[in-house]
Order: sequence, then C-alpha cells, then structure tokens
Amino acid sequence: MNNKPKDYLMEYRLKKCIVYTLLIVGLIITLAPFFWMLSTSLKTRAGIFTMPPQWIPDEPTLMHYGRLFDEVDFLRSFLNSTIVAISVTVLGLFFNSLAGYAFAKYRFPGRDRIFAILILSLMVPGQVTMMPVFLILRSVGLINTYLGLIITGTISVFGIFLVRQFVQTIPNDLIEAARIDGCSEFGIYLKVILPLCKPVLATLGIFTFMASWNEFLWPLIVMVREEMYTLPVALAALEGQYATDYGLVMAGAVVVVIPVIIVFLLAQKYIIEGISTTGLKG
Amino acid sequence: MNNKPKDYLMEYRLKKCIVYTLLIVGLIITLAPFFWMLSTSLKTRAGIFTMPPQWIPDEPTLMHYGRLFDEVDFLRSFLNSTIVAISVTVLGLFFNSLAGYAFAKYRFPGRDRIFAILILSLMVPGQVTMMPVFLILRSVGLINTYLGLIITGTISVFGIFLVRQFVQTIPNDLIEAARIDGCSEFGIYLKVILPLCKPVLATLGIFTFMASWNEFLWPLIVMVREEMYTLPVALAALEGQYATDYGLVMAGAVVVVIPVIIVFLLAQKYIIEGISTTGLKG
Amino acid sequence: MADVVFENVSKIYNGGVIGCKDINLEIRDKEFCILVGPSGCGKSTTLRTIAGLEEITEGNLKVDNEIVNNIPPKDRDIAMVFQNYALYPHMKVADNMAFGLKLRKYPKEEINKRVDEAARILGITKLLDRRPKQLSGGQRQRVALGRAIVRKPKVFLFDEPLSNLDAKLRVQMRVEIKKLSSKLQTTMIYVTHDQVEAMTMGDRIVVMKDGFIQQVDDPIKLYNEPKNKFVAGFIGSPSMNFIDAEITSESEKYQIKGDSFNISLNKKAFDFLQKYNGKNIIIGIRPEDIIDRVYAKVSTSKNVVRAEVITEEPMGSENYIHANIGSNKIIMKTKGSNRVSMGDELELIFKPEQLHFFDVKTEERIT
Amino acid sequence: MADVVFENVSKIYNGGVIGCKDINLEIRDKEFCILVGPSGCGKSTTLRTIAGLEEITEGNLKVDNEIVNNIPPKDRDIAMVFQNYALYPHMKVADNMAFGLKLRKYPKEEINKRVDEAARILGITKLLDRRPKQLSGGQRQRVALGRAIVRKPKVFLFDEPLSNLDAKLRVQMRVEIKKLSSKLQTTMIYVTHDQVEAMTMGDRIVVMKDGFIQQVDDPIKLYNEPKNKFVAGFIGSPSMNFIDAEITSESEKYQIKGDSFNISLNKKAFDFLQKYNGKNIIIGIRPEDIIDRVYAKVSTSKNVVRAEVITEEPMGSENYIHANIGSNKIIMKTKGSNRVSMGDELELIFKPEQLHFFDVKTEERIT
Repeated sequence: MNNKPKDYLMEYRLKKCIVYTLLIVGLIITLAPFFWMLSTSLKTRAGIFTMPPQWIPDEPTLMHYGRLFDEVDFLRSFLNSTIVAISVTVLGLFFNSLAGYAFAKYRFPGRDRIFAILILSLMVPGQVTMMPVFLILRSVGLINTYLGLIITGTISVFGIFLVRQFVQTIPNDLIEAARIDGCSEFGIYLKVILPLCKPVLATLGIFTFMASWNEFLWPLIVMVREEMYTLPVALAALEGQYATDYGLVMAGAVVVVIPVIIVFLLAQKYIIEGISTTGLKG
Repeated sequence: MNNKPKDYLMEYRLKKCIVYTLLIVGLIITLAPFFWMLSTSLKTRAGIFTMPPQWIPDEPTLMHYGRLFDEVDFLRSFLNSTIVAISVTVLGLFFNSLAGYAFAKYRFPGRDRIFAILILSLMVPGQVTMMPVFLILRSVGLINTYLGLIITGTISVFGIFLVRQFVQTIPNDLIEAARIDGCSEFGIYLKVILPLCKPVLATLGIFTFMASWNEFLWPLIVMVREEMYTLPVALAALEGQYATDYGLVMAGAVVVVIPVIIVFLLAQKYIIEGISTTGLKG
Repeated sequence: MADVVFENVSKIYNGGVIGCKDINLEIRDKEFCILVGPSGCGKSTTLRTIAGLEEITEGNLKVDNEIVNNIPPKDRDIAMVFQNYALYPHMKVADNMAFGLKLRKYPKEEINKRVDEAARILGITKLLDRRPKQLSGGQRQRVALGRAIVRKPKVFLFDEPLSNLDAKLRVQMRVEIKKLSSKLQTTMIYVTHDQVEAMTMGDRIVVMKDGFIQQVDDPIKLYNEPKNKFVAGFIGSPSMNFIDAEITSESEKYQIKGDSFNISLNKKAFDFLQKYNGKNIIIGIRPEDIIDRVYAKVSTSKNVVRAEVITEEPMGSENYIHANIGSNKIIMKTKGSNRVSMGDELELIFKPEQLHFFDVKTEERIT
Repeated sequence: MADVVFENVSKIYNGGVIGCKDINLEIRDKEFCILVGPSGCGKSTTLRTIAGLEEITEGNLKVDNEIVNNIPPKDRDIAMVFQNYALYPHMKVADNMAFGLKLRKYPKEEINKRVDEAARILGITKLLDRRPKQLSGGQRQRVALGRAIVRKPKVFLFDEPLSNLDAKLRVQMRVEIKKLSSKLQTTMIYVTHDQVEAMTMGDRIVVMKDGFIQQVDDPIKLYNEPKNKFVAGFIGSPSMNFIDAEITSESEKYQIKGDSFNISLNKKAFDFLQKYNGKNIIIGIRPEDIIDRVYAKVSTSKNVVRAEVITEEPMGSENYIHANIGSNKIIMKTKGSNRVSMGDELELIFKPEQLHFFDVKTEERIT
C-alpha cells in the first residue's frame, strides 16, 4: 500500500519518456528533409554520390552557392519574389480580414450558403483556373507585370475562412460598445477588430507569404521574360539546365527557404500566441 | 421629420442592393473558370478557337469525352485515384484528429513550441522534401505502390491545426465528466471528441480528399508504371501528347472535378454547419 | 434635460418573434429606472432600442423630446455598460475610458482630466496602466462604469452589469452604483433579472413579461400592491405563496376555504370580494406575513391554519420554513432562532391585512 | 459506508501555486458537506482531488477507508455535477444519463430502469428524447443531476452547480437539491462561493481561504460563533460590520471607545476581554443586531451610538440602511416599513450580547 505513490511516479515518468521520444522522432522526421537539403548544398560533387549518403559532409564547400550567383540573375529574381510576396501578403491580409469580418459579423440572408459556395470554389483544381485567368490577364495587358501576379494572389478563400473563424469568437458586445462609443463601421474594423486579430493575421501572413514565395507554376506562366522571373522559376530554369546537379539545386532551395524562415522567426511570438489561443481571451 | 423613416428604408435597400451586387459579382468570378472548363470541353475543335471566345458553344459535342475513354486507361486511373484519395482521407482524419486533440487538450511542457515547429515545417517548399522522401520510399520498396502514396499523404500539419483549433473550444468539463463517467482516455477521444468534431472533420475531409485527388507532382514521381497512374497524372500524360488539344484536356479536367463536387455535396450539410459555428454550441 | 419616452414602441424580429410590444413608458430626467423580468421578457431588447442597437419596428422613441428612431447609436449621446463589460482587450484601462472621447475629438487635456476624475471617483487610478485581462471581475466592472462616466452622456444604460460578479461583490457594487447615480444626476436605465437589485436600486421599476410591461411603480408600491399574480410572485424573495381557495359568504363574514384550511374575514374590510362570492380565487400571502401561532402577539384559536414542515433553510438571521398546507406548498420566513424539523406540525396565522386576492382567470389582483 | 477523509492533503501546482494546503477533514457518511469561500480559495481544487481530477501532492485521501491517491477517476465510484452542466451535446438526454452505466456494462433493462426512475424523481421524463441544446438552464441542471443519480455512486460531488442559473431558479433548485440529498442518503460534497447556499443547504460547512481551511462547523454555529474575522465577514448577508475600537477599564465596566461612540459593558459578562484592557480591538456586529433606539423595546439613553444615513436599500419585507458612525461605515437591517432618507440622524443601540470581538493582529475572535 505504501509503495503505491512510487509506482505511480514510475509510471508517470515512463509515460513522459514515451511522449518525449515520440515528439523527438516526429521532430526529426519533420526537420530531416530540411537538414538534408542544407547538407547536400554543402557537399562536393563527389560527396553527393557517396554511398551510404552522408548527413554531414566530409569536406563542406560553398561552391554551389558561388555558382548560383554566377549563373542566375539571382538578385533580380530575389527582388521580384520579394516585391510580389510582400504585396500579396499585405493586400491579402487587408482584403481577406475585411471579408472574413463581414462574413463573421454582418447578417445578410444566405450568408452561410454563399460562404459554402466560396469554399466549393477551392475544390476546382488550380490547373483548370489558370488558363482562363491567364487569358483575362493577357487581355488587360498584365502579363509580365508585378500587378498581374499580385492581383491573382491576393484574394484567398482560405484566408477569409481563417479570419472568419477567429472573428466569430470576438463578442458582439465589443462591436456594439465601439458603435456606441462613436466608431464608424470601418472604424470598428480598423480600431477594434484588426488589433484583436493580430495572432490570426500573423499566422495567415506567414502562410500567404510562404505560398506566394514558393509558388512556381503560376509565376512561370505569367512571367514570360527572364528578368521578371521569381526565385522558384529562376531556380527551375537552372534545374532544367543542370538536371542532375543536386548540389546546385539544393543550394538554390536553401536560398529560397531562408527568407521564409526569417519571416517566421520574426512573427514567431504572434504565431505561438495565435496557436495557443483559439479565440479571444478576456 | 416624418420622412425620416422612409429615407432610412431607402438607404437600407440601397445598401442591400450593393451588397448583393458585390456578392453576385464575386460568385460569377469564382464560378466562371469552372464554367469555362465545362464549356470548352463541349466545344468542337473549331469552336475552341473562335474569336471572341464563346461561353456557350454553338454546337456542343461529347466528342472529347469519347476520346478520353479511348485514349487513356481511364477506369484504371479512376480506380487508382479513388483508392488513394479515400485511404488518405480516412486515415488522415483519424491520425490528424488524434494529434489535434492531443495538442489541444493534453498538457506537456513545450507543447505550443513544438506545435510552432510543426507549423514551421509547412514553410519548407514541397519540391525540397520530395527528393529525400522519394529516396526513403525507394529504399523500403514502396515506389509504385498505393501504400507509398497513402503514407506520405496522411499526416497533415494543416489538419492537425484545424482540429486543434476546434477541439480547444470543447470545454474541459466535458472531458472530465467522461473521465468520471468511466471512459478510458481513448474512449474519450472516440465517444466524446470525435462525434463533436463532425463539422470540422467534414471540412477537413473535403480538403484532404480534394488535395489528394488533385495532386499531380508527387504521384507523378512515385507512380512510375502507367497502370498505377492517378487521374491527374494520366491526364497530364495525355496533355503531353496532345498539348494544344484544349477540348480533350478540359474534358479530362471536368472528369477529375466531378467526384470532388459529389463529395462536397454529400458532406455539404456538415460543411455548412462547420462553417457557421466556430466551436461548440451548448 | 434627458427624459426618455416610449410611444407604442414595438420590436418584432424577422420571423415574427416579439422582442417587446406596445411599450408606453416615460422615464423622467435624472430618474434611476429599472427594467426587470425573467429571461426573454424583452427587457434587454427595450434597453437596446434606446441605444439604437435594435431598430424599432413600430412607434416612436424620444430622447430629450427628439425622435431618435433613425439616429445611429454614435449620435444618440448615450453610454452603455454591458453584462460582460465589453472592454477592449488590446487597450489599457486609460485608453478604454478615453476611446469614446478620442473618437469625438476632444482636446487631450480635457480627455485626461475626465479620465482622471472618473478613475478617482471609482477608485481605479492605480489600474489605469493595466490591460483588462489583468483585472478582476469587480475591477473590470468599474472600468466599464468609468468608460460610461467620462462621456457625460444624456442617458446611462446598464445591461445586467452585476450578473457576472459573485454574490458578495454584487451586494457591494449595488450600493456603489446607487451612490454614483445620486452623484451624477443623470437619467439611468438599468436592466436586471434580479428583483433584489431592482428593489434596492430603482427609483421606479418596470416589470416586464413576454415583451409586455406588467407594472410600473416605485419599489414599495410594487411590493405592497402588485397589479397581478406575475408581479406578486416575481417581486420579493422568497416568492409570495399562492393558494387556491373558494369564497363563501356567511352573515358578517367571508369564509375563505382552501384545501384543509378555513379563514373567516370581516365583510366590511374586504368588501371588494363581493362579486367573487361563491367563486374560486387565488389567495396570496408573503412569507413574512405567515406567523407561527406560538410567536403571535395575541394568541388566538381562530383562523389557524395547520401545516406540516417539509424542510427549513436557516440563514443565520432568518429561517425559511417550507411546509405543506394540505396539498399546497408554502414558505414562511421567521427569525433565525425559530428552528423546526421535518414533519413538525405548525399552527400558522395569515396576517389578514396582508392577504392578496387574485382572479383565477385574468390573474389580476382584486382590489 | 462512504466517508471521505483528508489527511494533511496538499495540492501544489507546477510553479508553486498553492491549490489547497494541509487539508484535514473528515466528511461523514451521508453527510451534506459544503465547501465555501471566495474565488481562488481552493474549494474547487479540494473537490477535484476527491474526483481524482487533480493529483494530490502530499498527504492521503481516503474514500470508504481506502487510500485513493492513485486510483483513476473512473474507478473511484464518485459522480460529479459541473458548473456548466457538462452534458454531452451529441447525445440525447437519456443517453447522457445512461452513458456512465453503459461504459460499466450494466444490462440494458437495469439501465433503462435507473434512467426512468431518476427522470421521474427529477421531473424530466418528457425531456428524455431531447438534446441538451434544446433545454433551458434549469432543465440542463436537472439532467446533470440525473446523470449523477443513475450511477448510485458512493459520493456525489457538486461544483457550483447553481451559479449559472438566474436568481429565482437558484432559490428553487436549492430546495430541490436539499430534498434530493435527504432522499438519496449518500455522502454529498458541494462547492459554492455563495454563503446563502452554504447556510441553507449544508449539514456542515467548511469555510476556506487562500487554500487553507478556516473553520468547519454547522451553519448556525458558524453564524453565531465564527472563529475569525474572515469567517464572520464571509458568512451572513449583509456582512457583519467591523469597527475599530479601544478597550479601557472603569470600575465595574469596560469602556469600548471608537470614533465618535462609547459603549460600556458589564465586566462580568465580558471577562474574556480582560487581557485586551488598554488595547485596540475590532468589534463586530451583525446588521440585524443594530437597533434604532425608537424601535427598542426598552428605551434607554445609555450606550446610544449616533449615526448618519448614507442610503437605504428597501427590499419589501426588510430595509438595509447604510450609515456612517464617525468614519466607520455600517449596515443595519430593519423592517421594511422603517424608511429613512439620506442625511437622517439615527440613534442606534448595539445588542450587547451580540457583540463580537476580534484581535487586531491575528483576527481571531476573542472568547
């Protein structure tokens, strides 16, 4: 009888061990590809084909990174990607949060059904919509422009969905209090809803930035001229030329990923906050 | 003074008109590509290149659909896609909801930080992870198998995220009541959490099914032999052969989209429910 | 200056659900008026029409002699305190209080002066730099009051402001809000479901049920002369006891006959019962107006009602005794020292001058 | 059969936050025991340790003479009613009630029998086919009770079950739960922050503060003989009045001198004040033990305390008068007919036998 507390403690510790082992394994699996990418980009050409594959290169080299800058107009592509991704993120946050707020808090007949149709539109595969959208862009002369890429990336049903879920947790009282305090309807959005949405906007911002930054197929179609290439397109062109040159390709991938990680680390505080709360805390 | 109520009513009606006009425009934009796809698939070869483009074909024809079945092993691809998409959806719902529940309701140190790292893993572009995952699959002999495609599609950080957000709105009291009522921990998940998650699982199920059904690049890599092709891969092969044959390609796209729409309509009730509630209602 | 007048005001929601109906009410300037009733009685809807948060379907609402039906909330110059405080979580306490003034473009010094003054009145000066989530429920309540005060509005609206506080704090805030009202000398309209709050705070009380006004009166009149059975039962705690009975006439006296009791009343004193002679009525008696014969000042064997104790609820200073009179359950309120046990037989006396009579059909009080 | 015994039980959360500390308590079989205190006092933590929802950091918890420290909740044979009812929203009422029995693999007839019986007792037979969200708050509360009853557990736990109900319903459910407890004859442990619930329902009351037990006694003893100032102030509504004063000795009498008043007490009757002679103390007097001299049975000019009315709270049957005695605020409870106005001068008498005295430092009651 007296031993029970100790048995219990043992059991508790054992459970803890198992949970942590699982978590660590999960983390390793998640991070392994990233590490492999980094490691390959630092290997010599010989090192890449060593069997068994090396996780840590014998003779690390920055060779591939050097070649990257020699063989692609890297800075130009980087600039293109940055302009597009930042514009899409900022405009997307604004429009999608506005729409999400409207769908969450304004009453109009058929609202939820209309929203369901929006969700339905997500079902149509991207390849299908690309062609008509391309034709429209061409007819208004937006091919090979930043604007063409930005406009088409801004509205995101997923973003509206996310903001809407969050805004629904904001009590109506708060909106009514602001209305009585003298806020205009747009003022309520700007001064009450937006500040409260910070966590969800950080999360959404990250997703939007990342999606825009990593997008490949659509920029490939819209940006025909080489000086308008975004990073993934430029790197794909590279890949086309040097298909088996894994080192070069991986170095390119590392360079693409790094800005995304920086953005993530900057917004980390809000993301973790957004993640740990479903909605609004008192 | 006496006119005021009428002015107000006018204003209200005007606002209503504007809102509905905007909504209808939005719907048209959303649905236009889909309609274009359908319309093109029914056009004759000449009709496709008529200028200006026709929205409703002069002489609708099912020709392209006939060719689709002649020139591709359509049924086999359809079967492949179905097996993979259904398996991924069912298994994904199970594992991701379990993980989402754990992240929402079980306390372990560093939980939210670990979850943030999972979110971080979403940042790594898909092209990067494909190569190492392919190597792993090959080393365990899962290339050209359903299992290979299913395993890699099952775990979805987005799915875990969605379930977690929802489960956080389920009061802890409910879980504790079940614990006192005599439920095991897994029983709580099965008998209390899962039934309550129906709306979010319907939404997630749709997303998962759709993503798996439409996925192109990854099945292209994993499924090397033609009889294992999924629909998008089979249609892409077709596209490769008949690059400018828009009619055939669009007919293929219609055939791919139809099952997704059927699934959506079936789960519609739950999706709309999931959409109209953030969390759990009393 | 700011009286609030309802003229045949109705609010019908889409789908025909009645919010409130045919409200005719004149709330005078500087009055502390309380809307009270069970949940769903339309009290909150009525309050929200004053704020402009609900549109009026019919009738006219006047504030300060001006019809405000179509004036948006921000131009009505009213302030409202919400049940869950509705503080902006992303602003400090001082900014929460200043928000309405900033939007109205007051000069900065004026804003600071008003915020400081309100904070001083409410004793929250030390909290001005905190965020709402760092505050306790009572403190949040004060901040919400402060936000209303700084605006110096024509009318204050309160929507169940105390119902999220615990019992002790509720009693305390009750007194503070009352003091505030006599200090500010502004029209205040206060919604609650708790009749104790209504009784202790209001100059005048509006009792509502199912969207209709039942009675408008000052607290004591409401307590002593309820217009109908609903008001009689709603006001007062524990509730008034209702017992079915039949009236018969017998020379000088009326006989009130119920299940296992019989009370005779002087005909002269109760001449308003004339037309109910031979009919069924409902008699009402408040818990404190039932006396144990043992404690009666003048012992009498007349009009004694026998009862059997079900249970007691000792409160220290008082004791609530639940008992059966025949098939009727009653509650009586006695001194704390008067203890009983289940099954005890009591001989009770109903104070005759405190008896109320209600029509069986209309449930109106017979006077 | 099922007594619950705490032996030096403590619950310390990660980070050193005290849940409850050094709890020694013996709850007897079939007792209705109430844990009461302000929020954060550890009453819920204590209750949850019994359910097994919180692990105990130190000490032993025995149910039915067996140490249950390490027994998981499902094997403890207890049932719990939660504050927000915690009904499973996806199950019908009948399934909600049957859930615990199904998990324990009772035969179907037995389950149906028990559910029907519990539904009958609680008057919810008609609701068995509904879903929780179709029910009102009071009905949900009954279903939650029913879910606990069908299990026929060793111990019932209640965690503030009435605090989400409105005032009227709360009074009604109070009596029903009390009746239920005498019918079921099971050990019941009930947590509340509301001292009225504690006083009216409990056989024995445990008053807690900051994680520690302050006093364990039956309601009337708690009211009349509180161990310290906290208990004295917490139990009773309105709260006991506390006034700072100084004791001096003068021949046969003690002089109790406060701000603008002076009371002389017979030395013999208050000999326990001996060692506080010449020192400061706190005197406590309940609102109902302060009498307006006008209403005193024997008029006297001795020991009169002058007070100035701040405000009154008329409740119908009673009237709470708030007044200043020098710099001290007091509340007195009088008859409803005794009305006053702000600024009125009152001459009050403190019933000497009802005076309490507290040590300034320890805040213990002096006896």
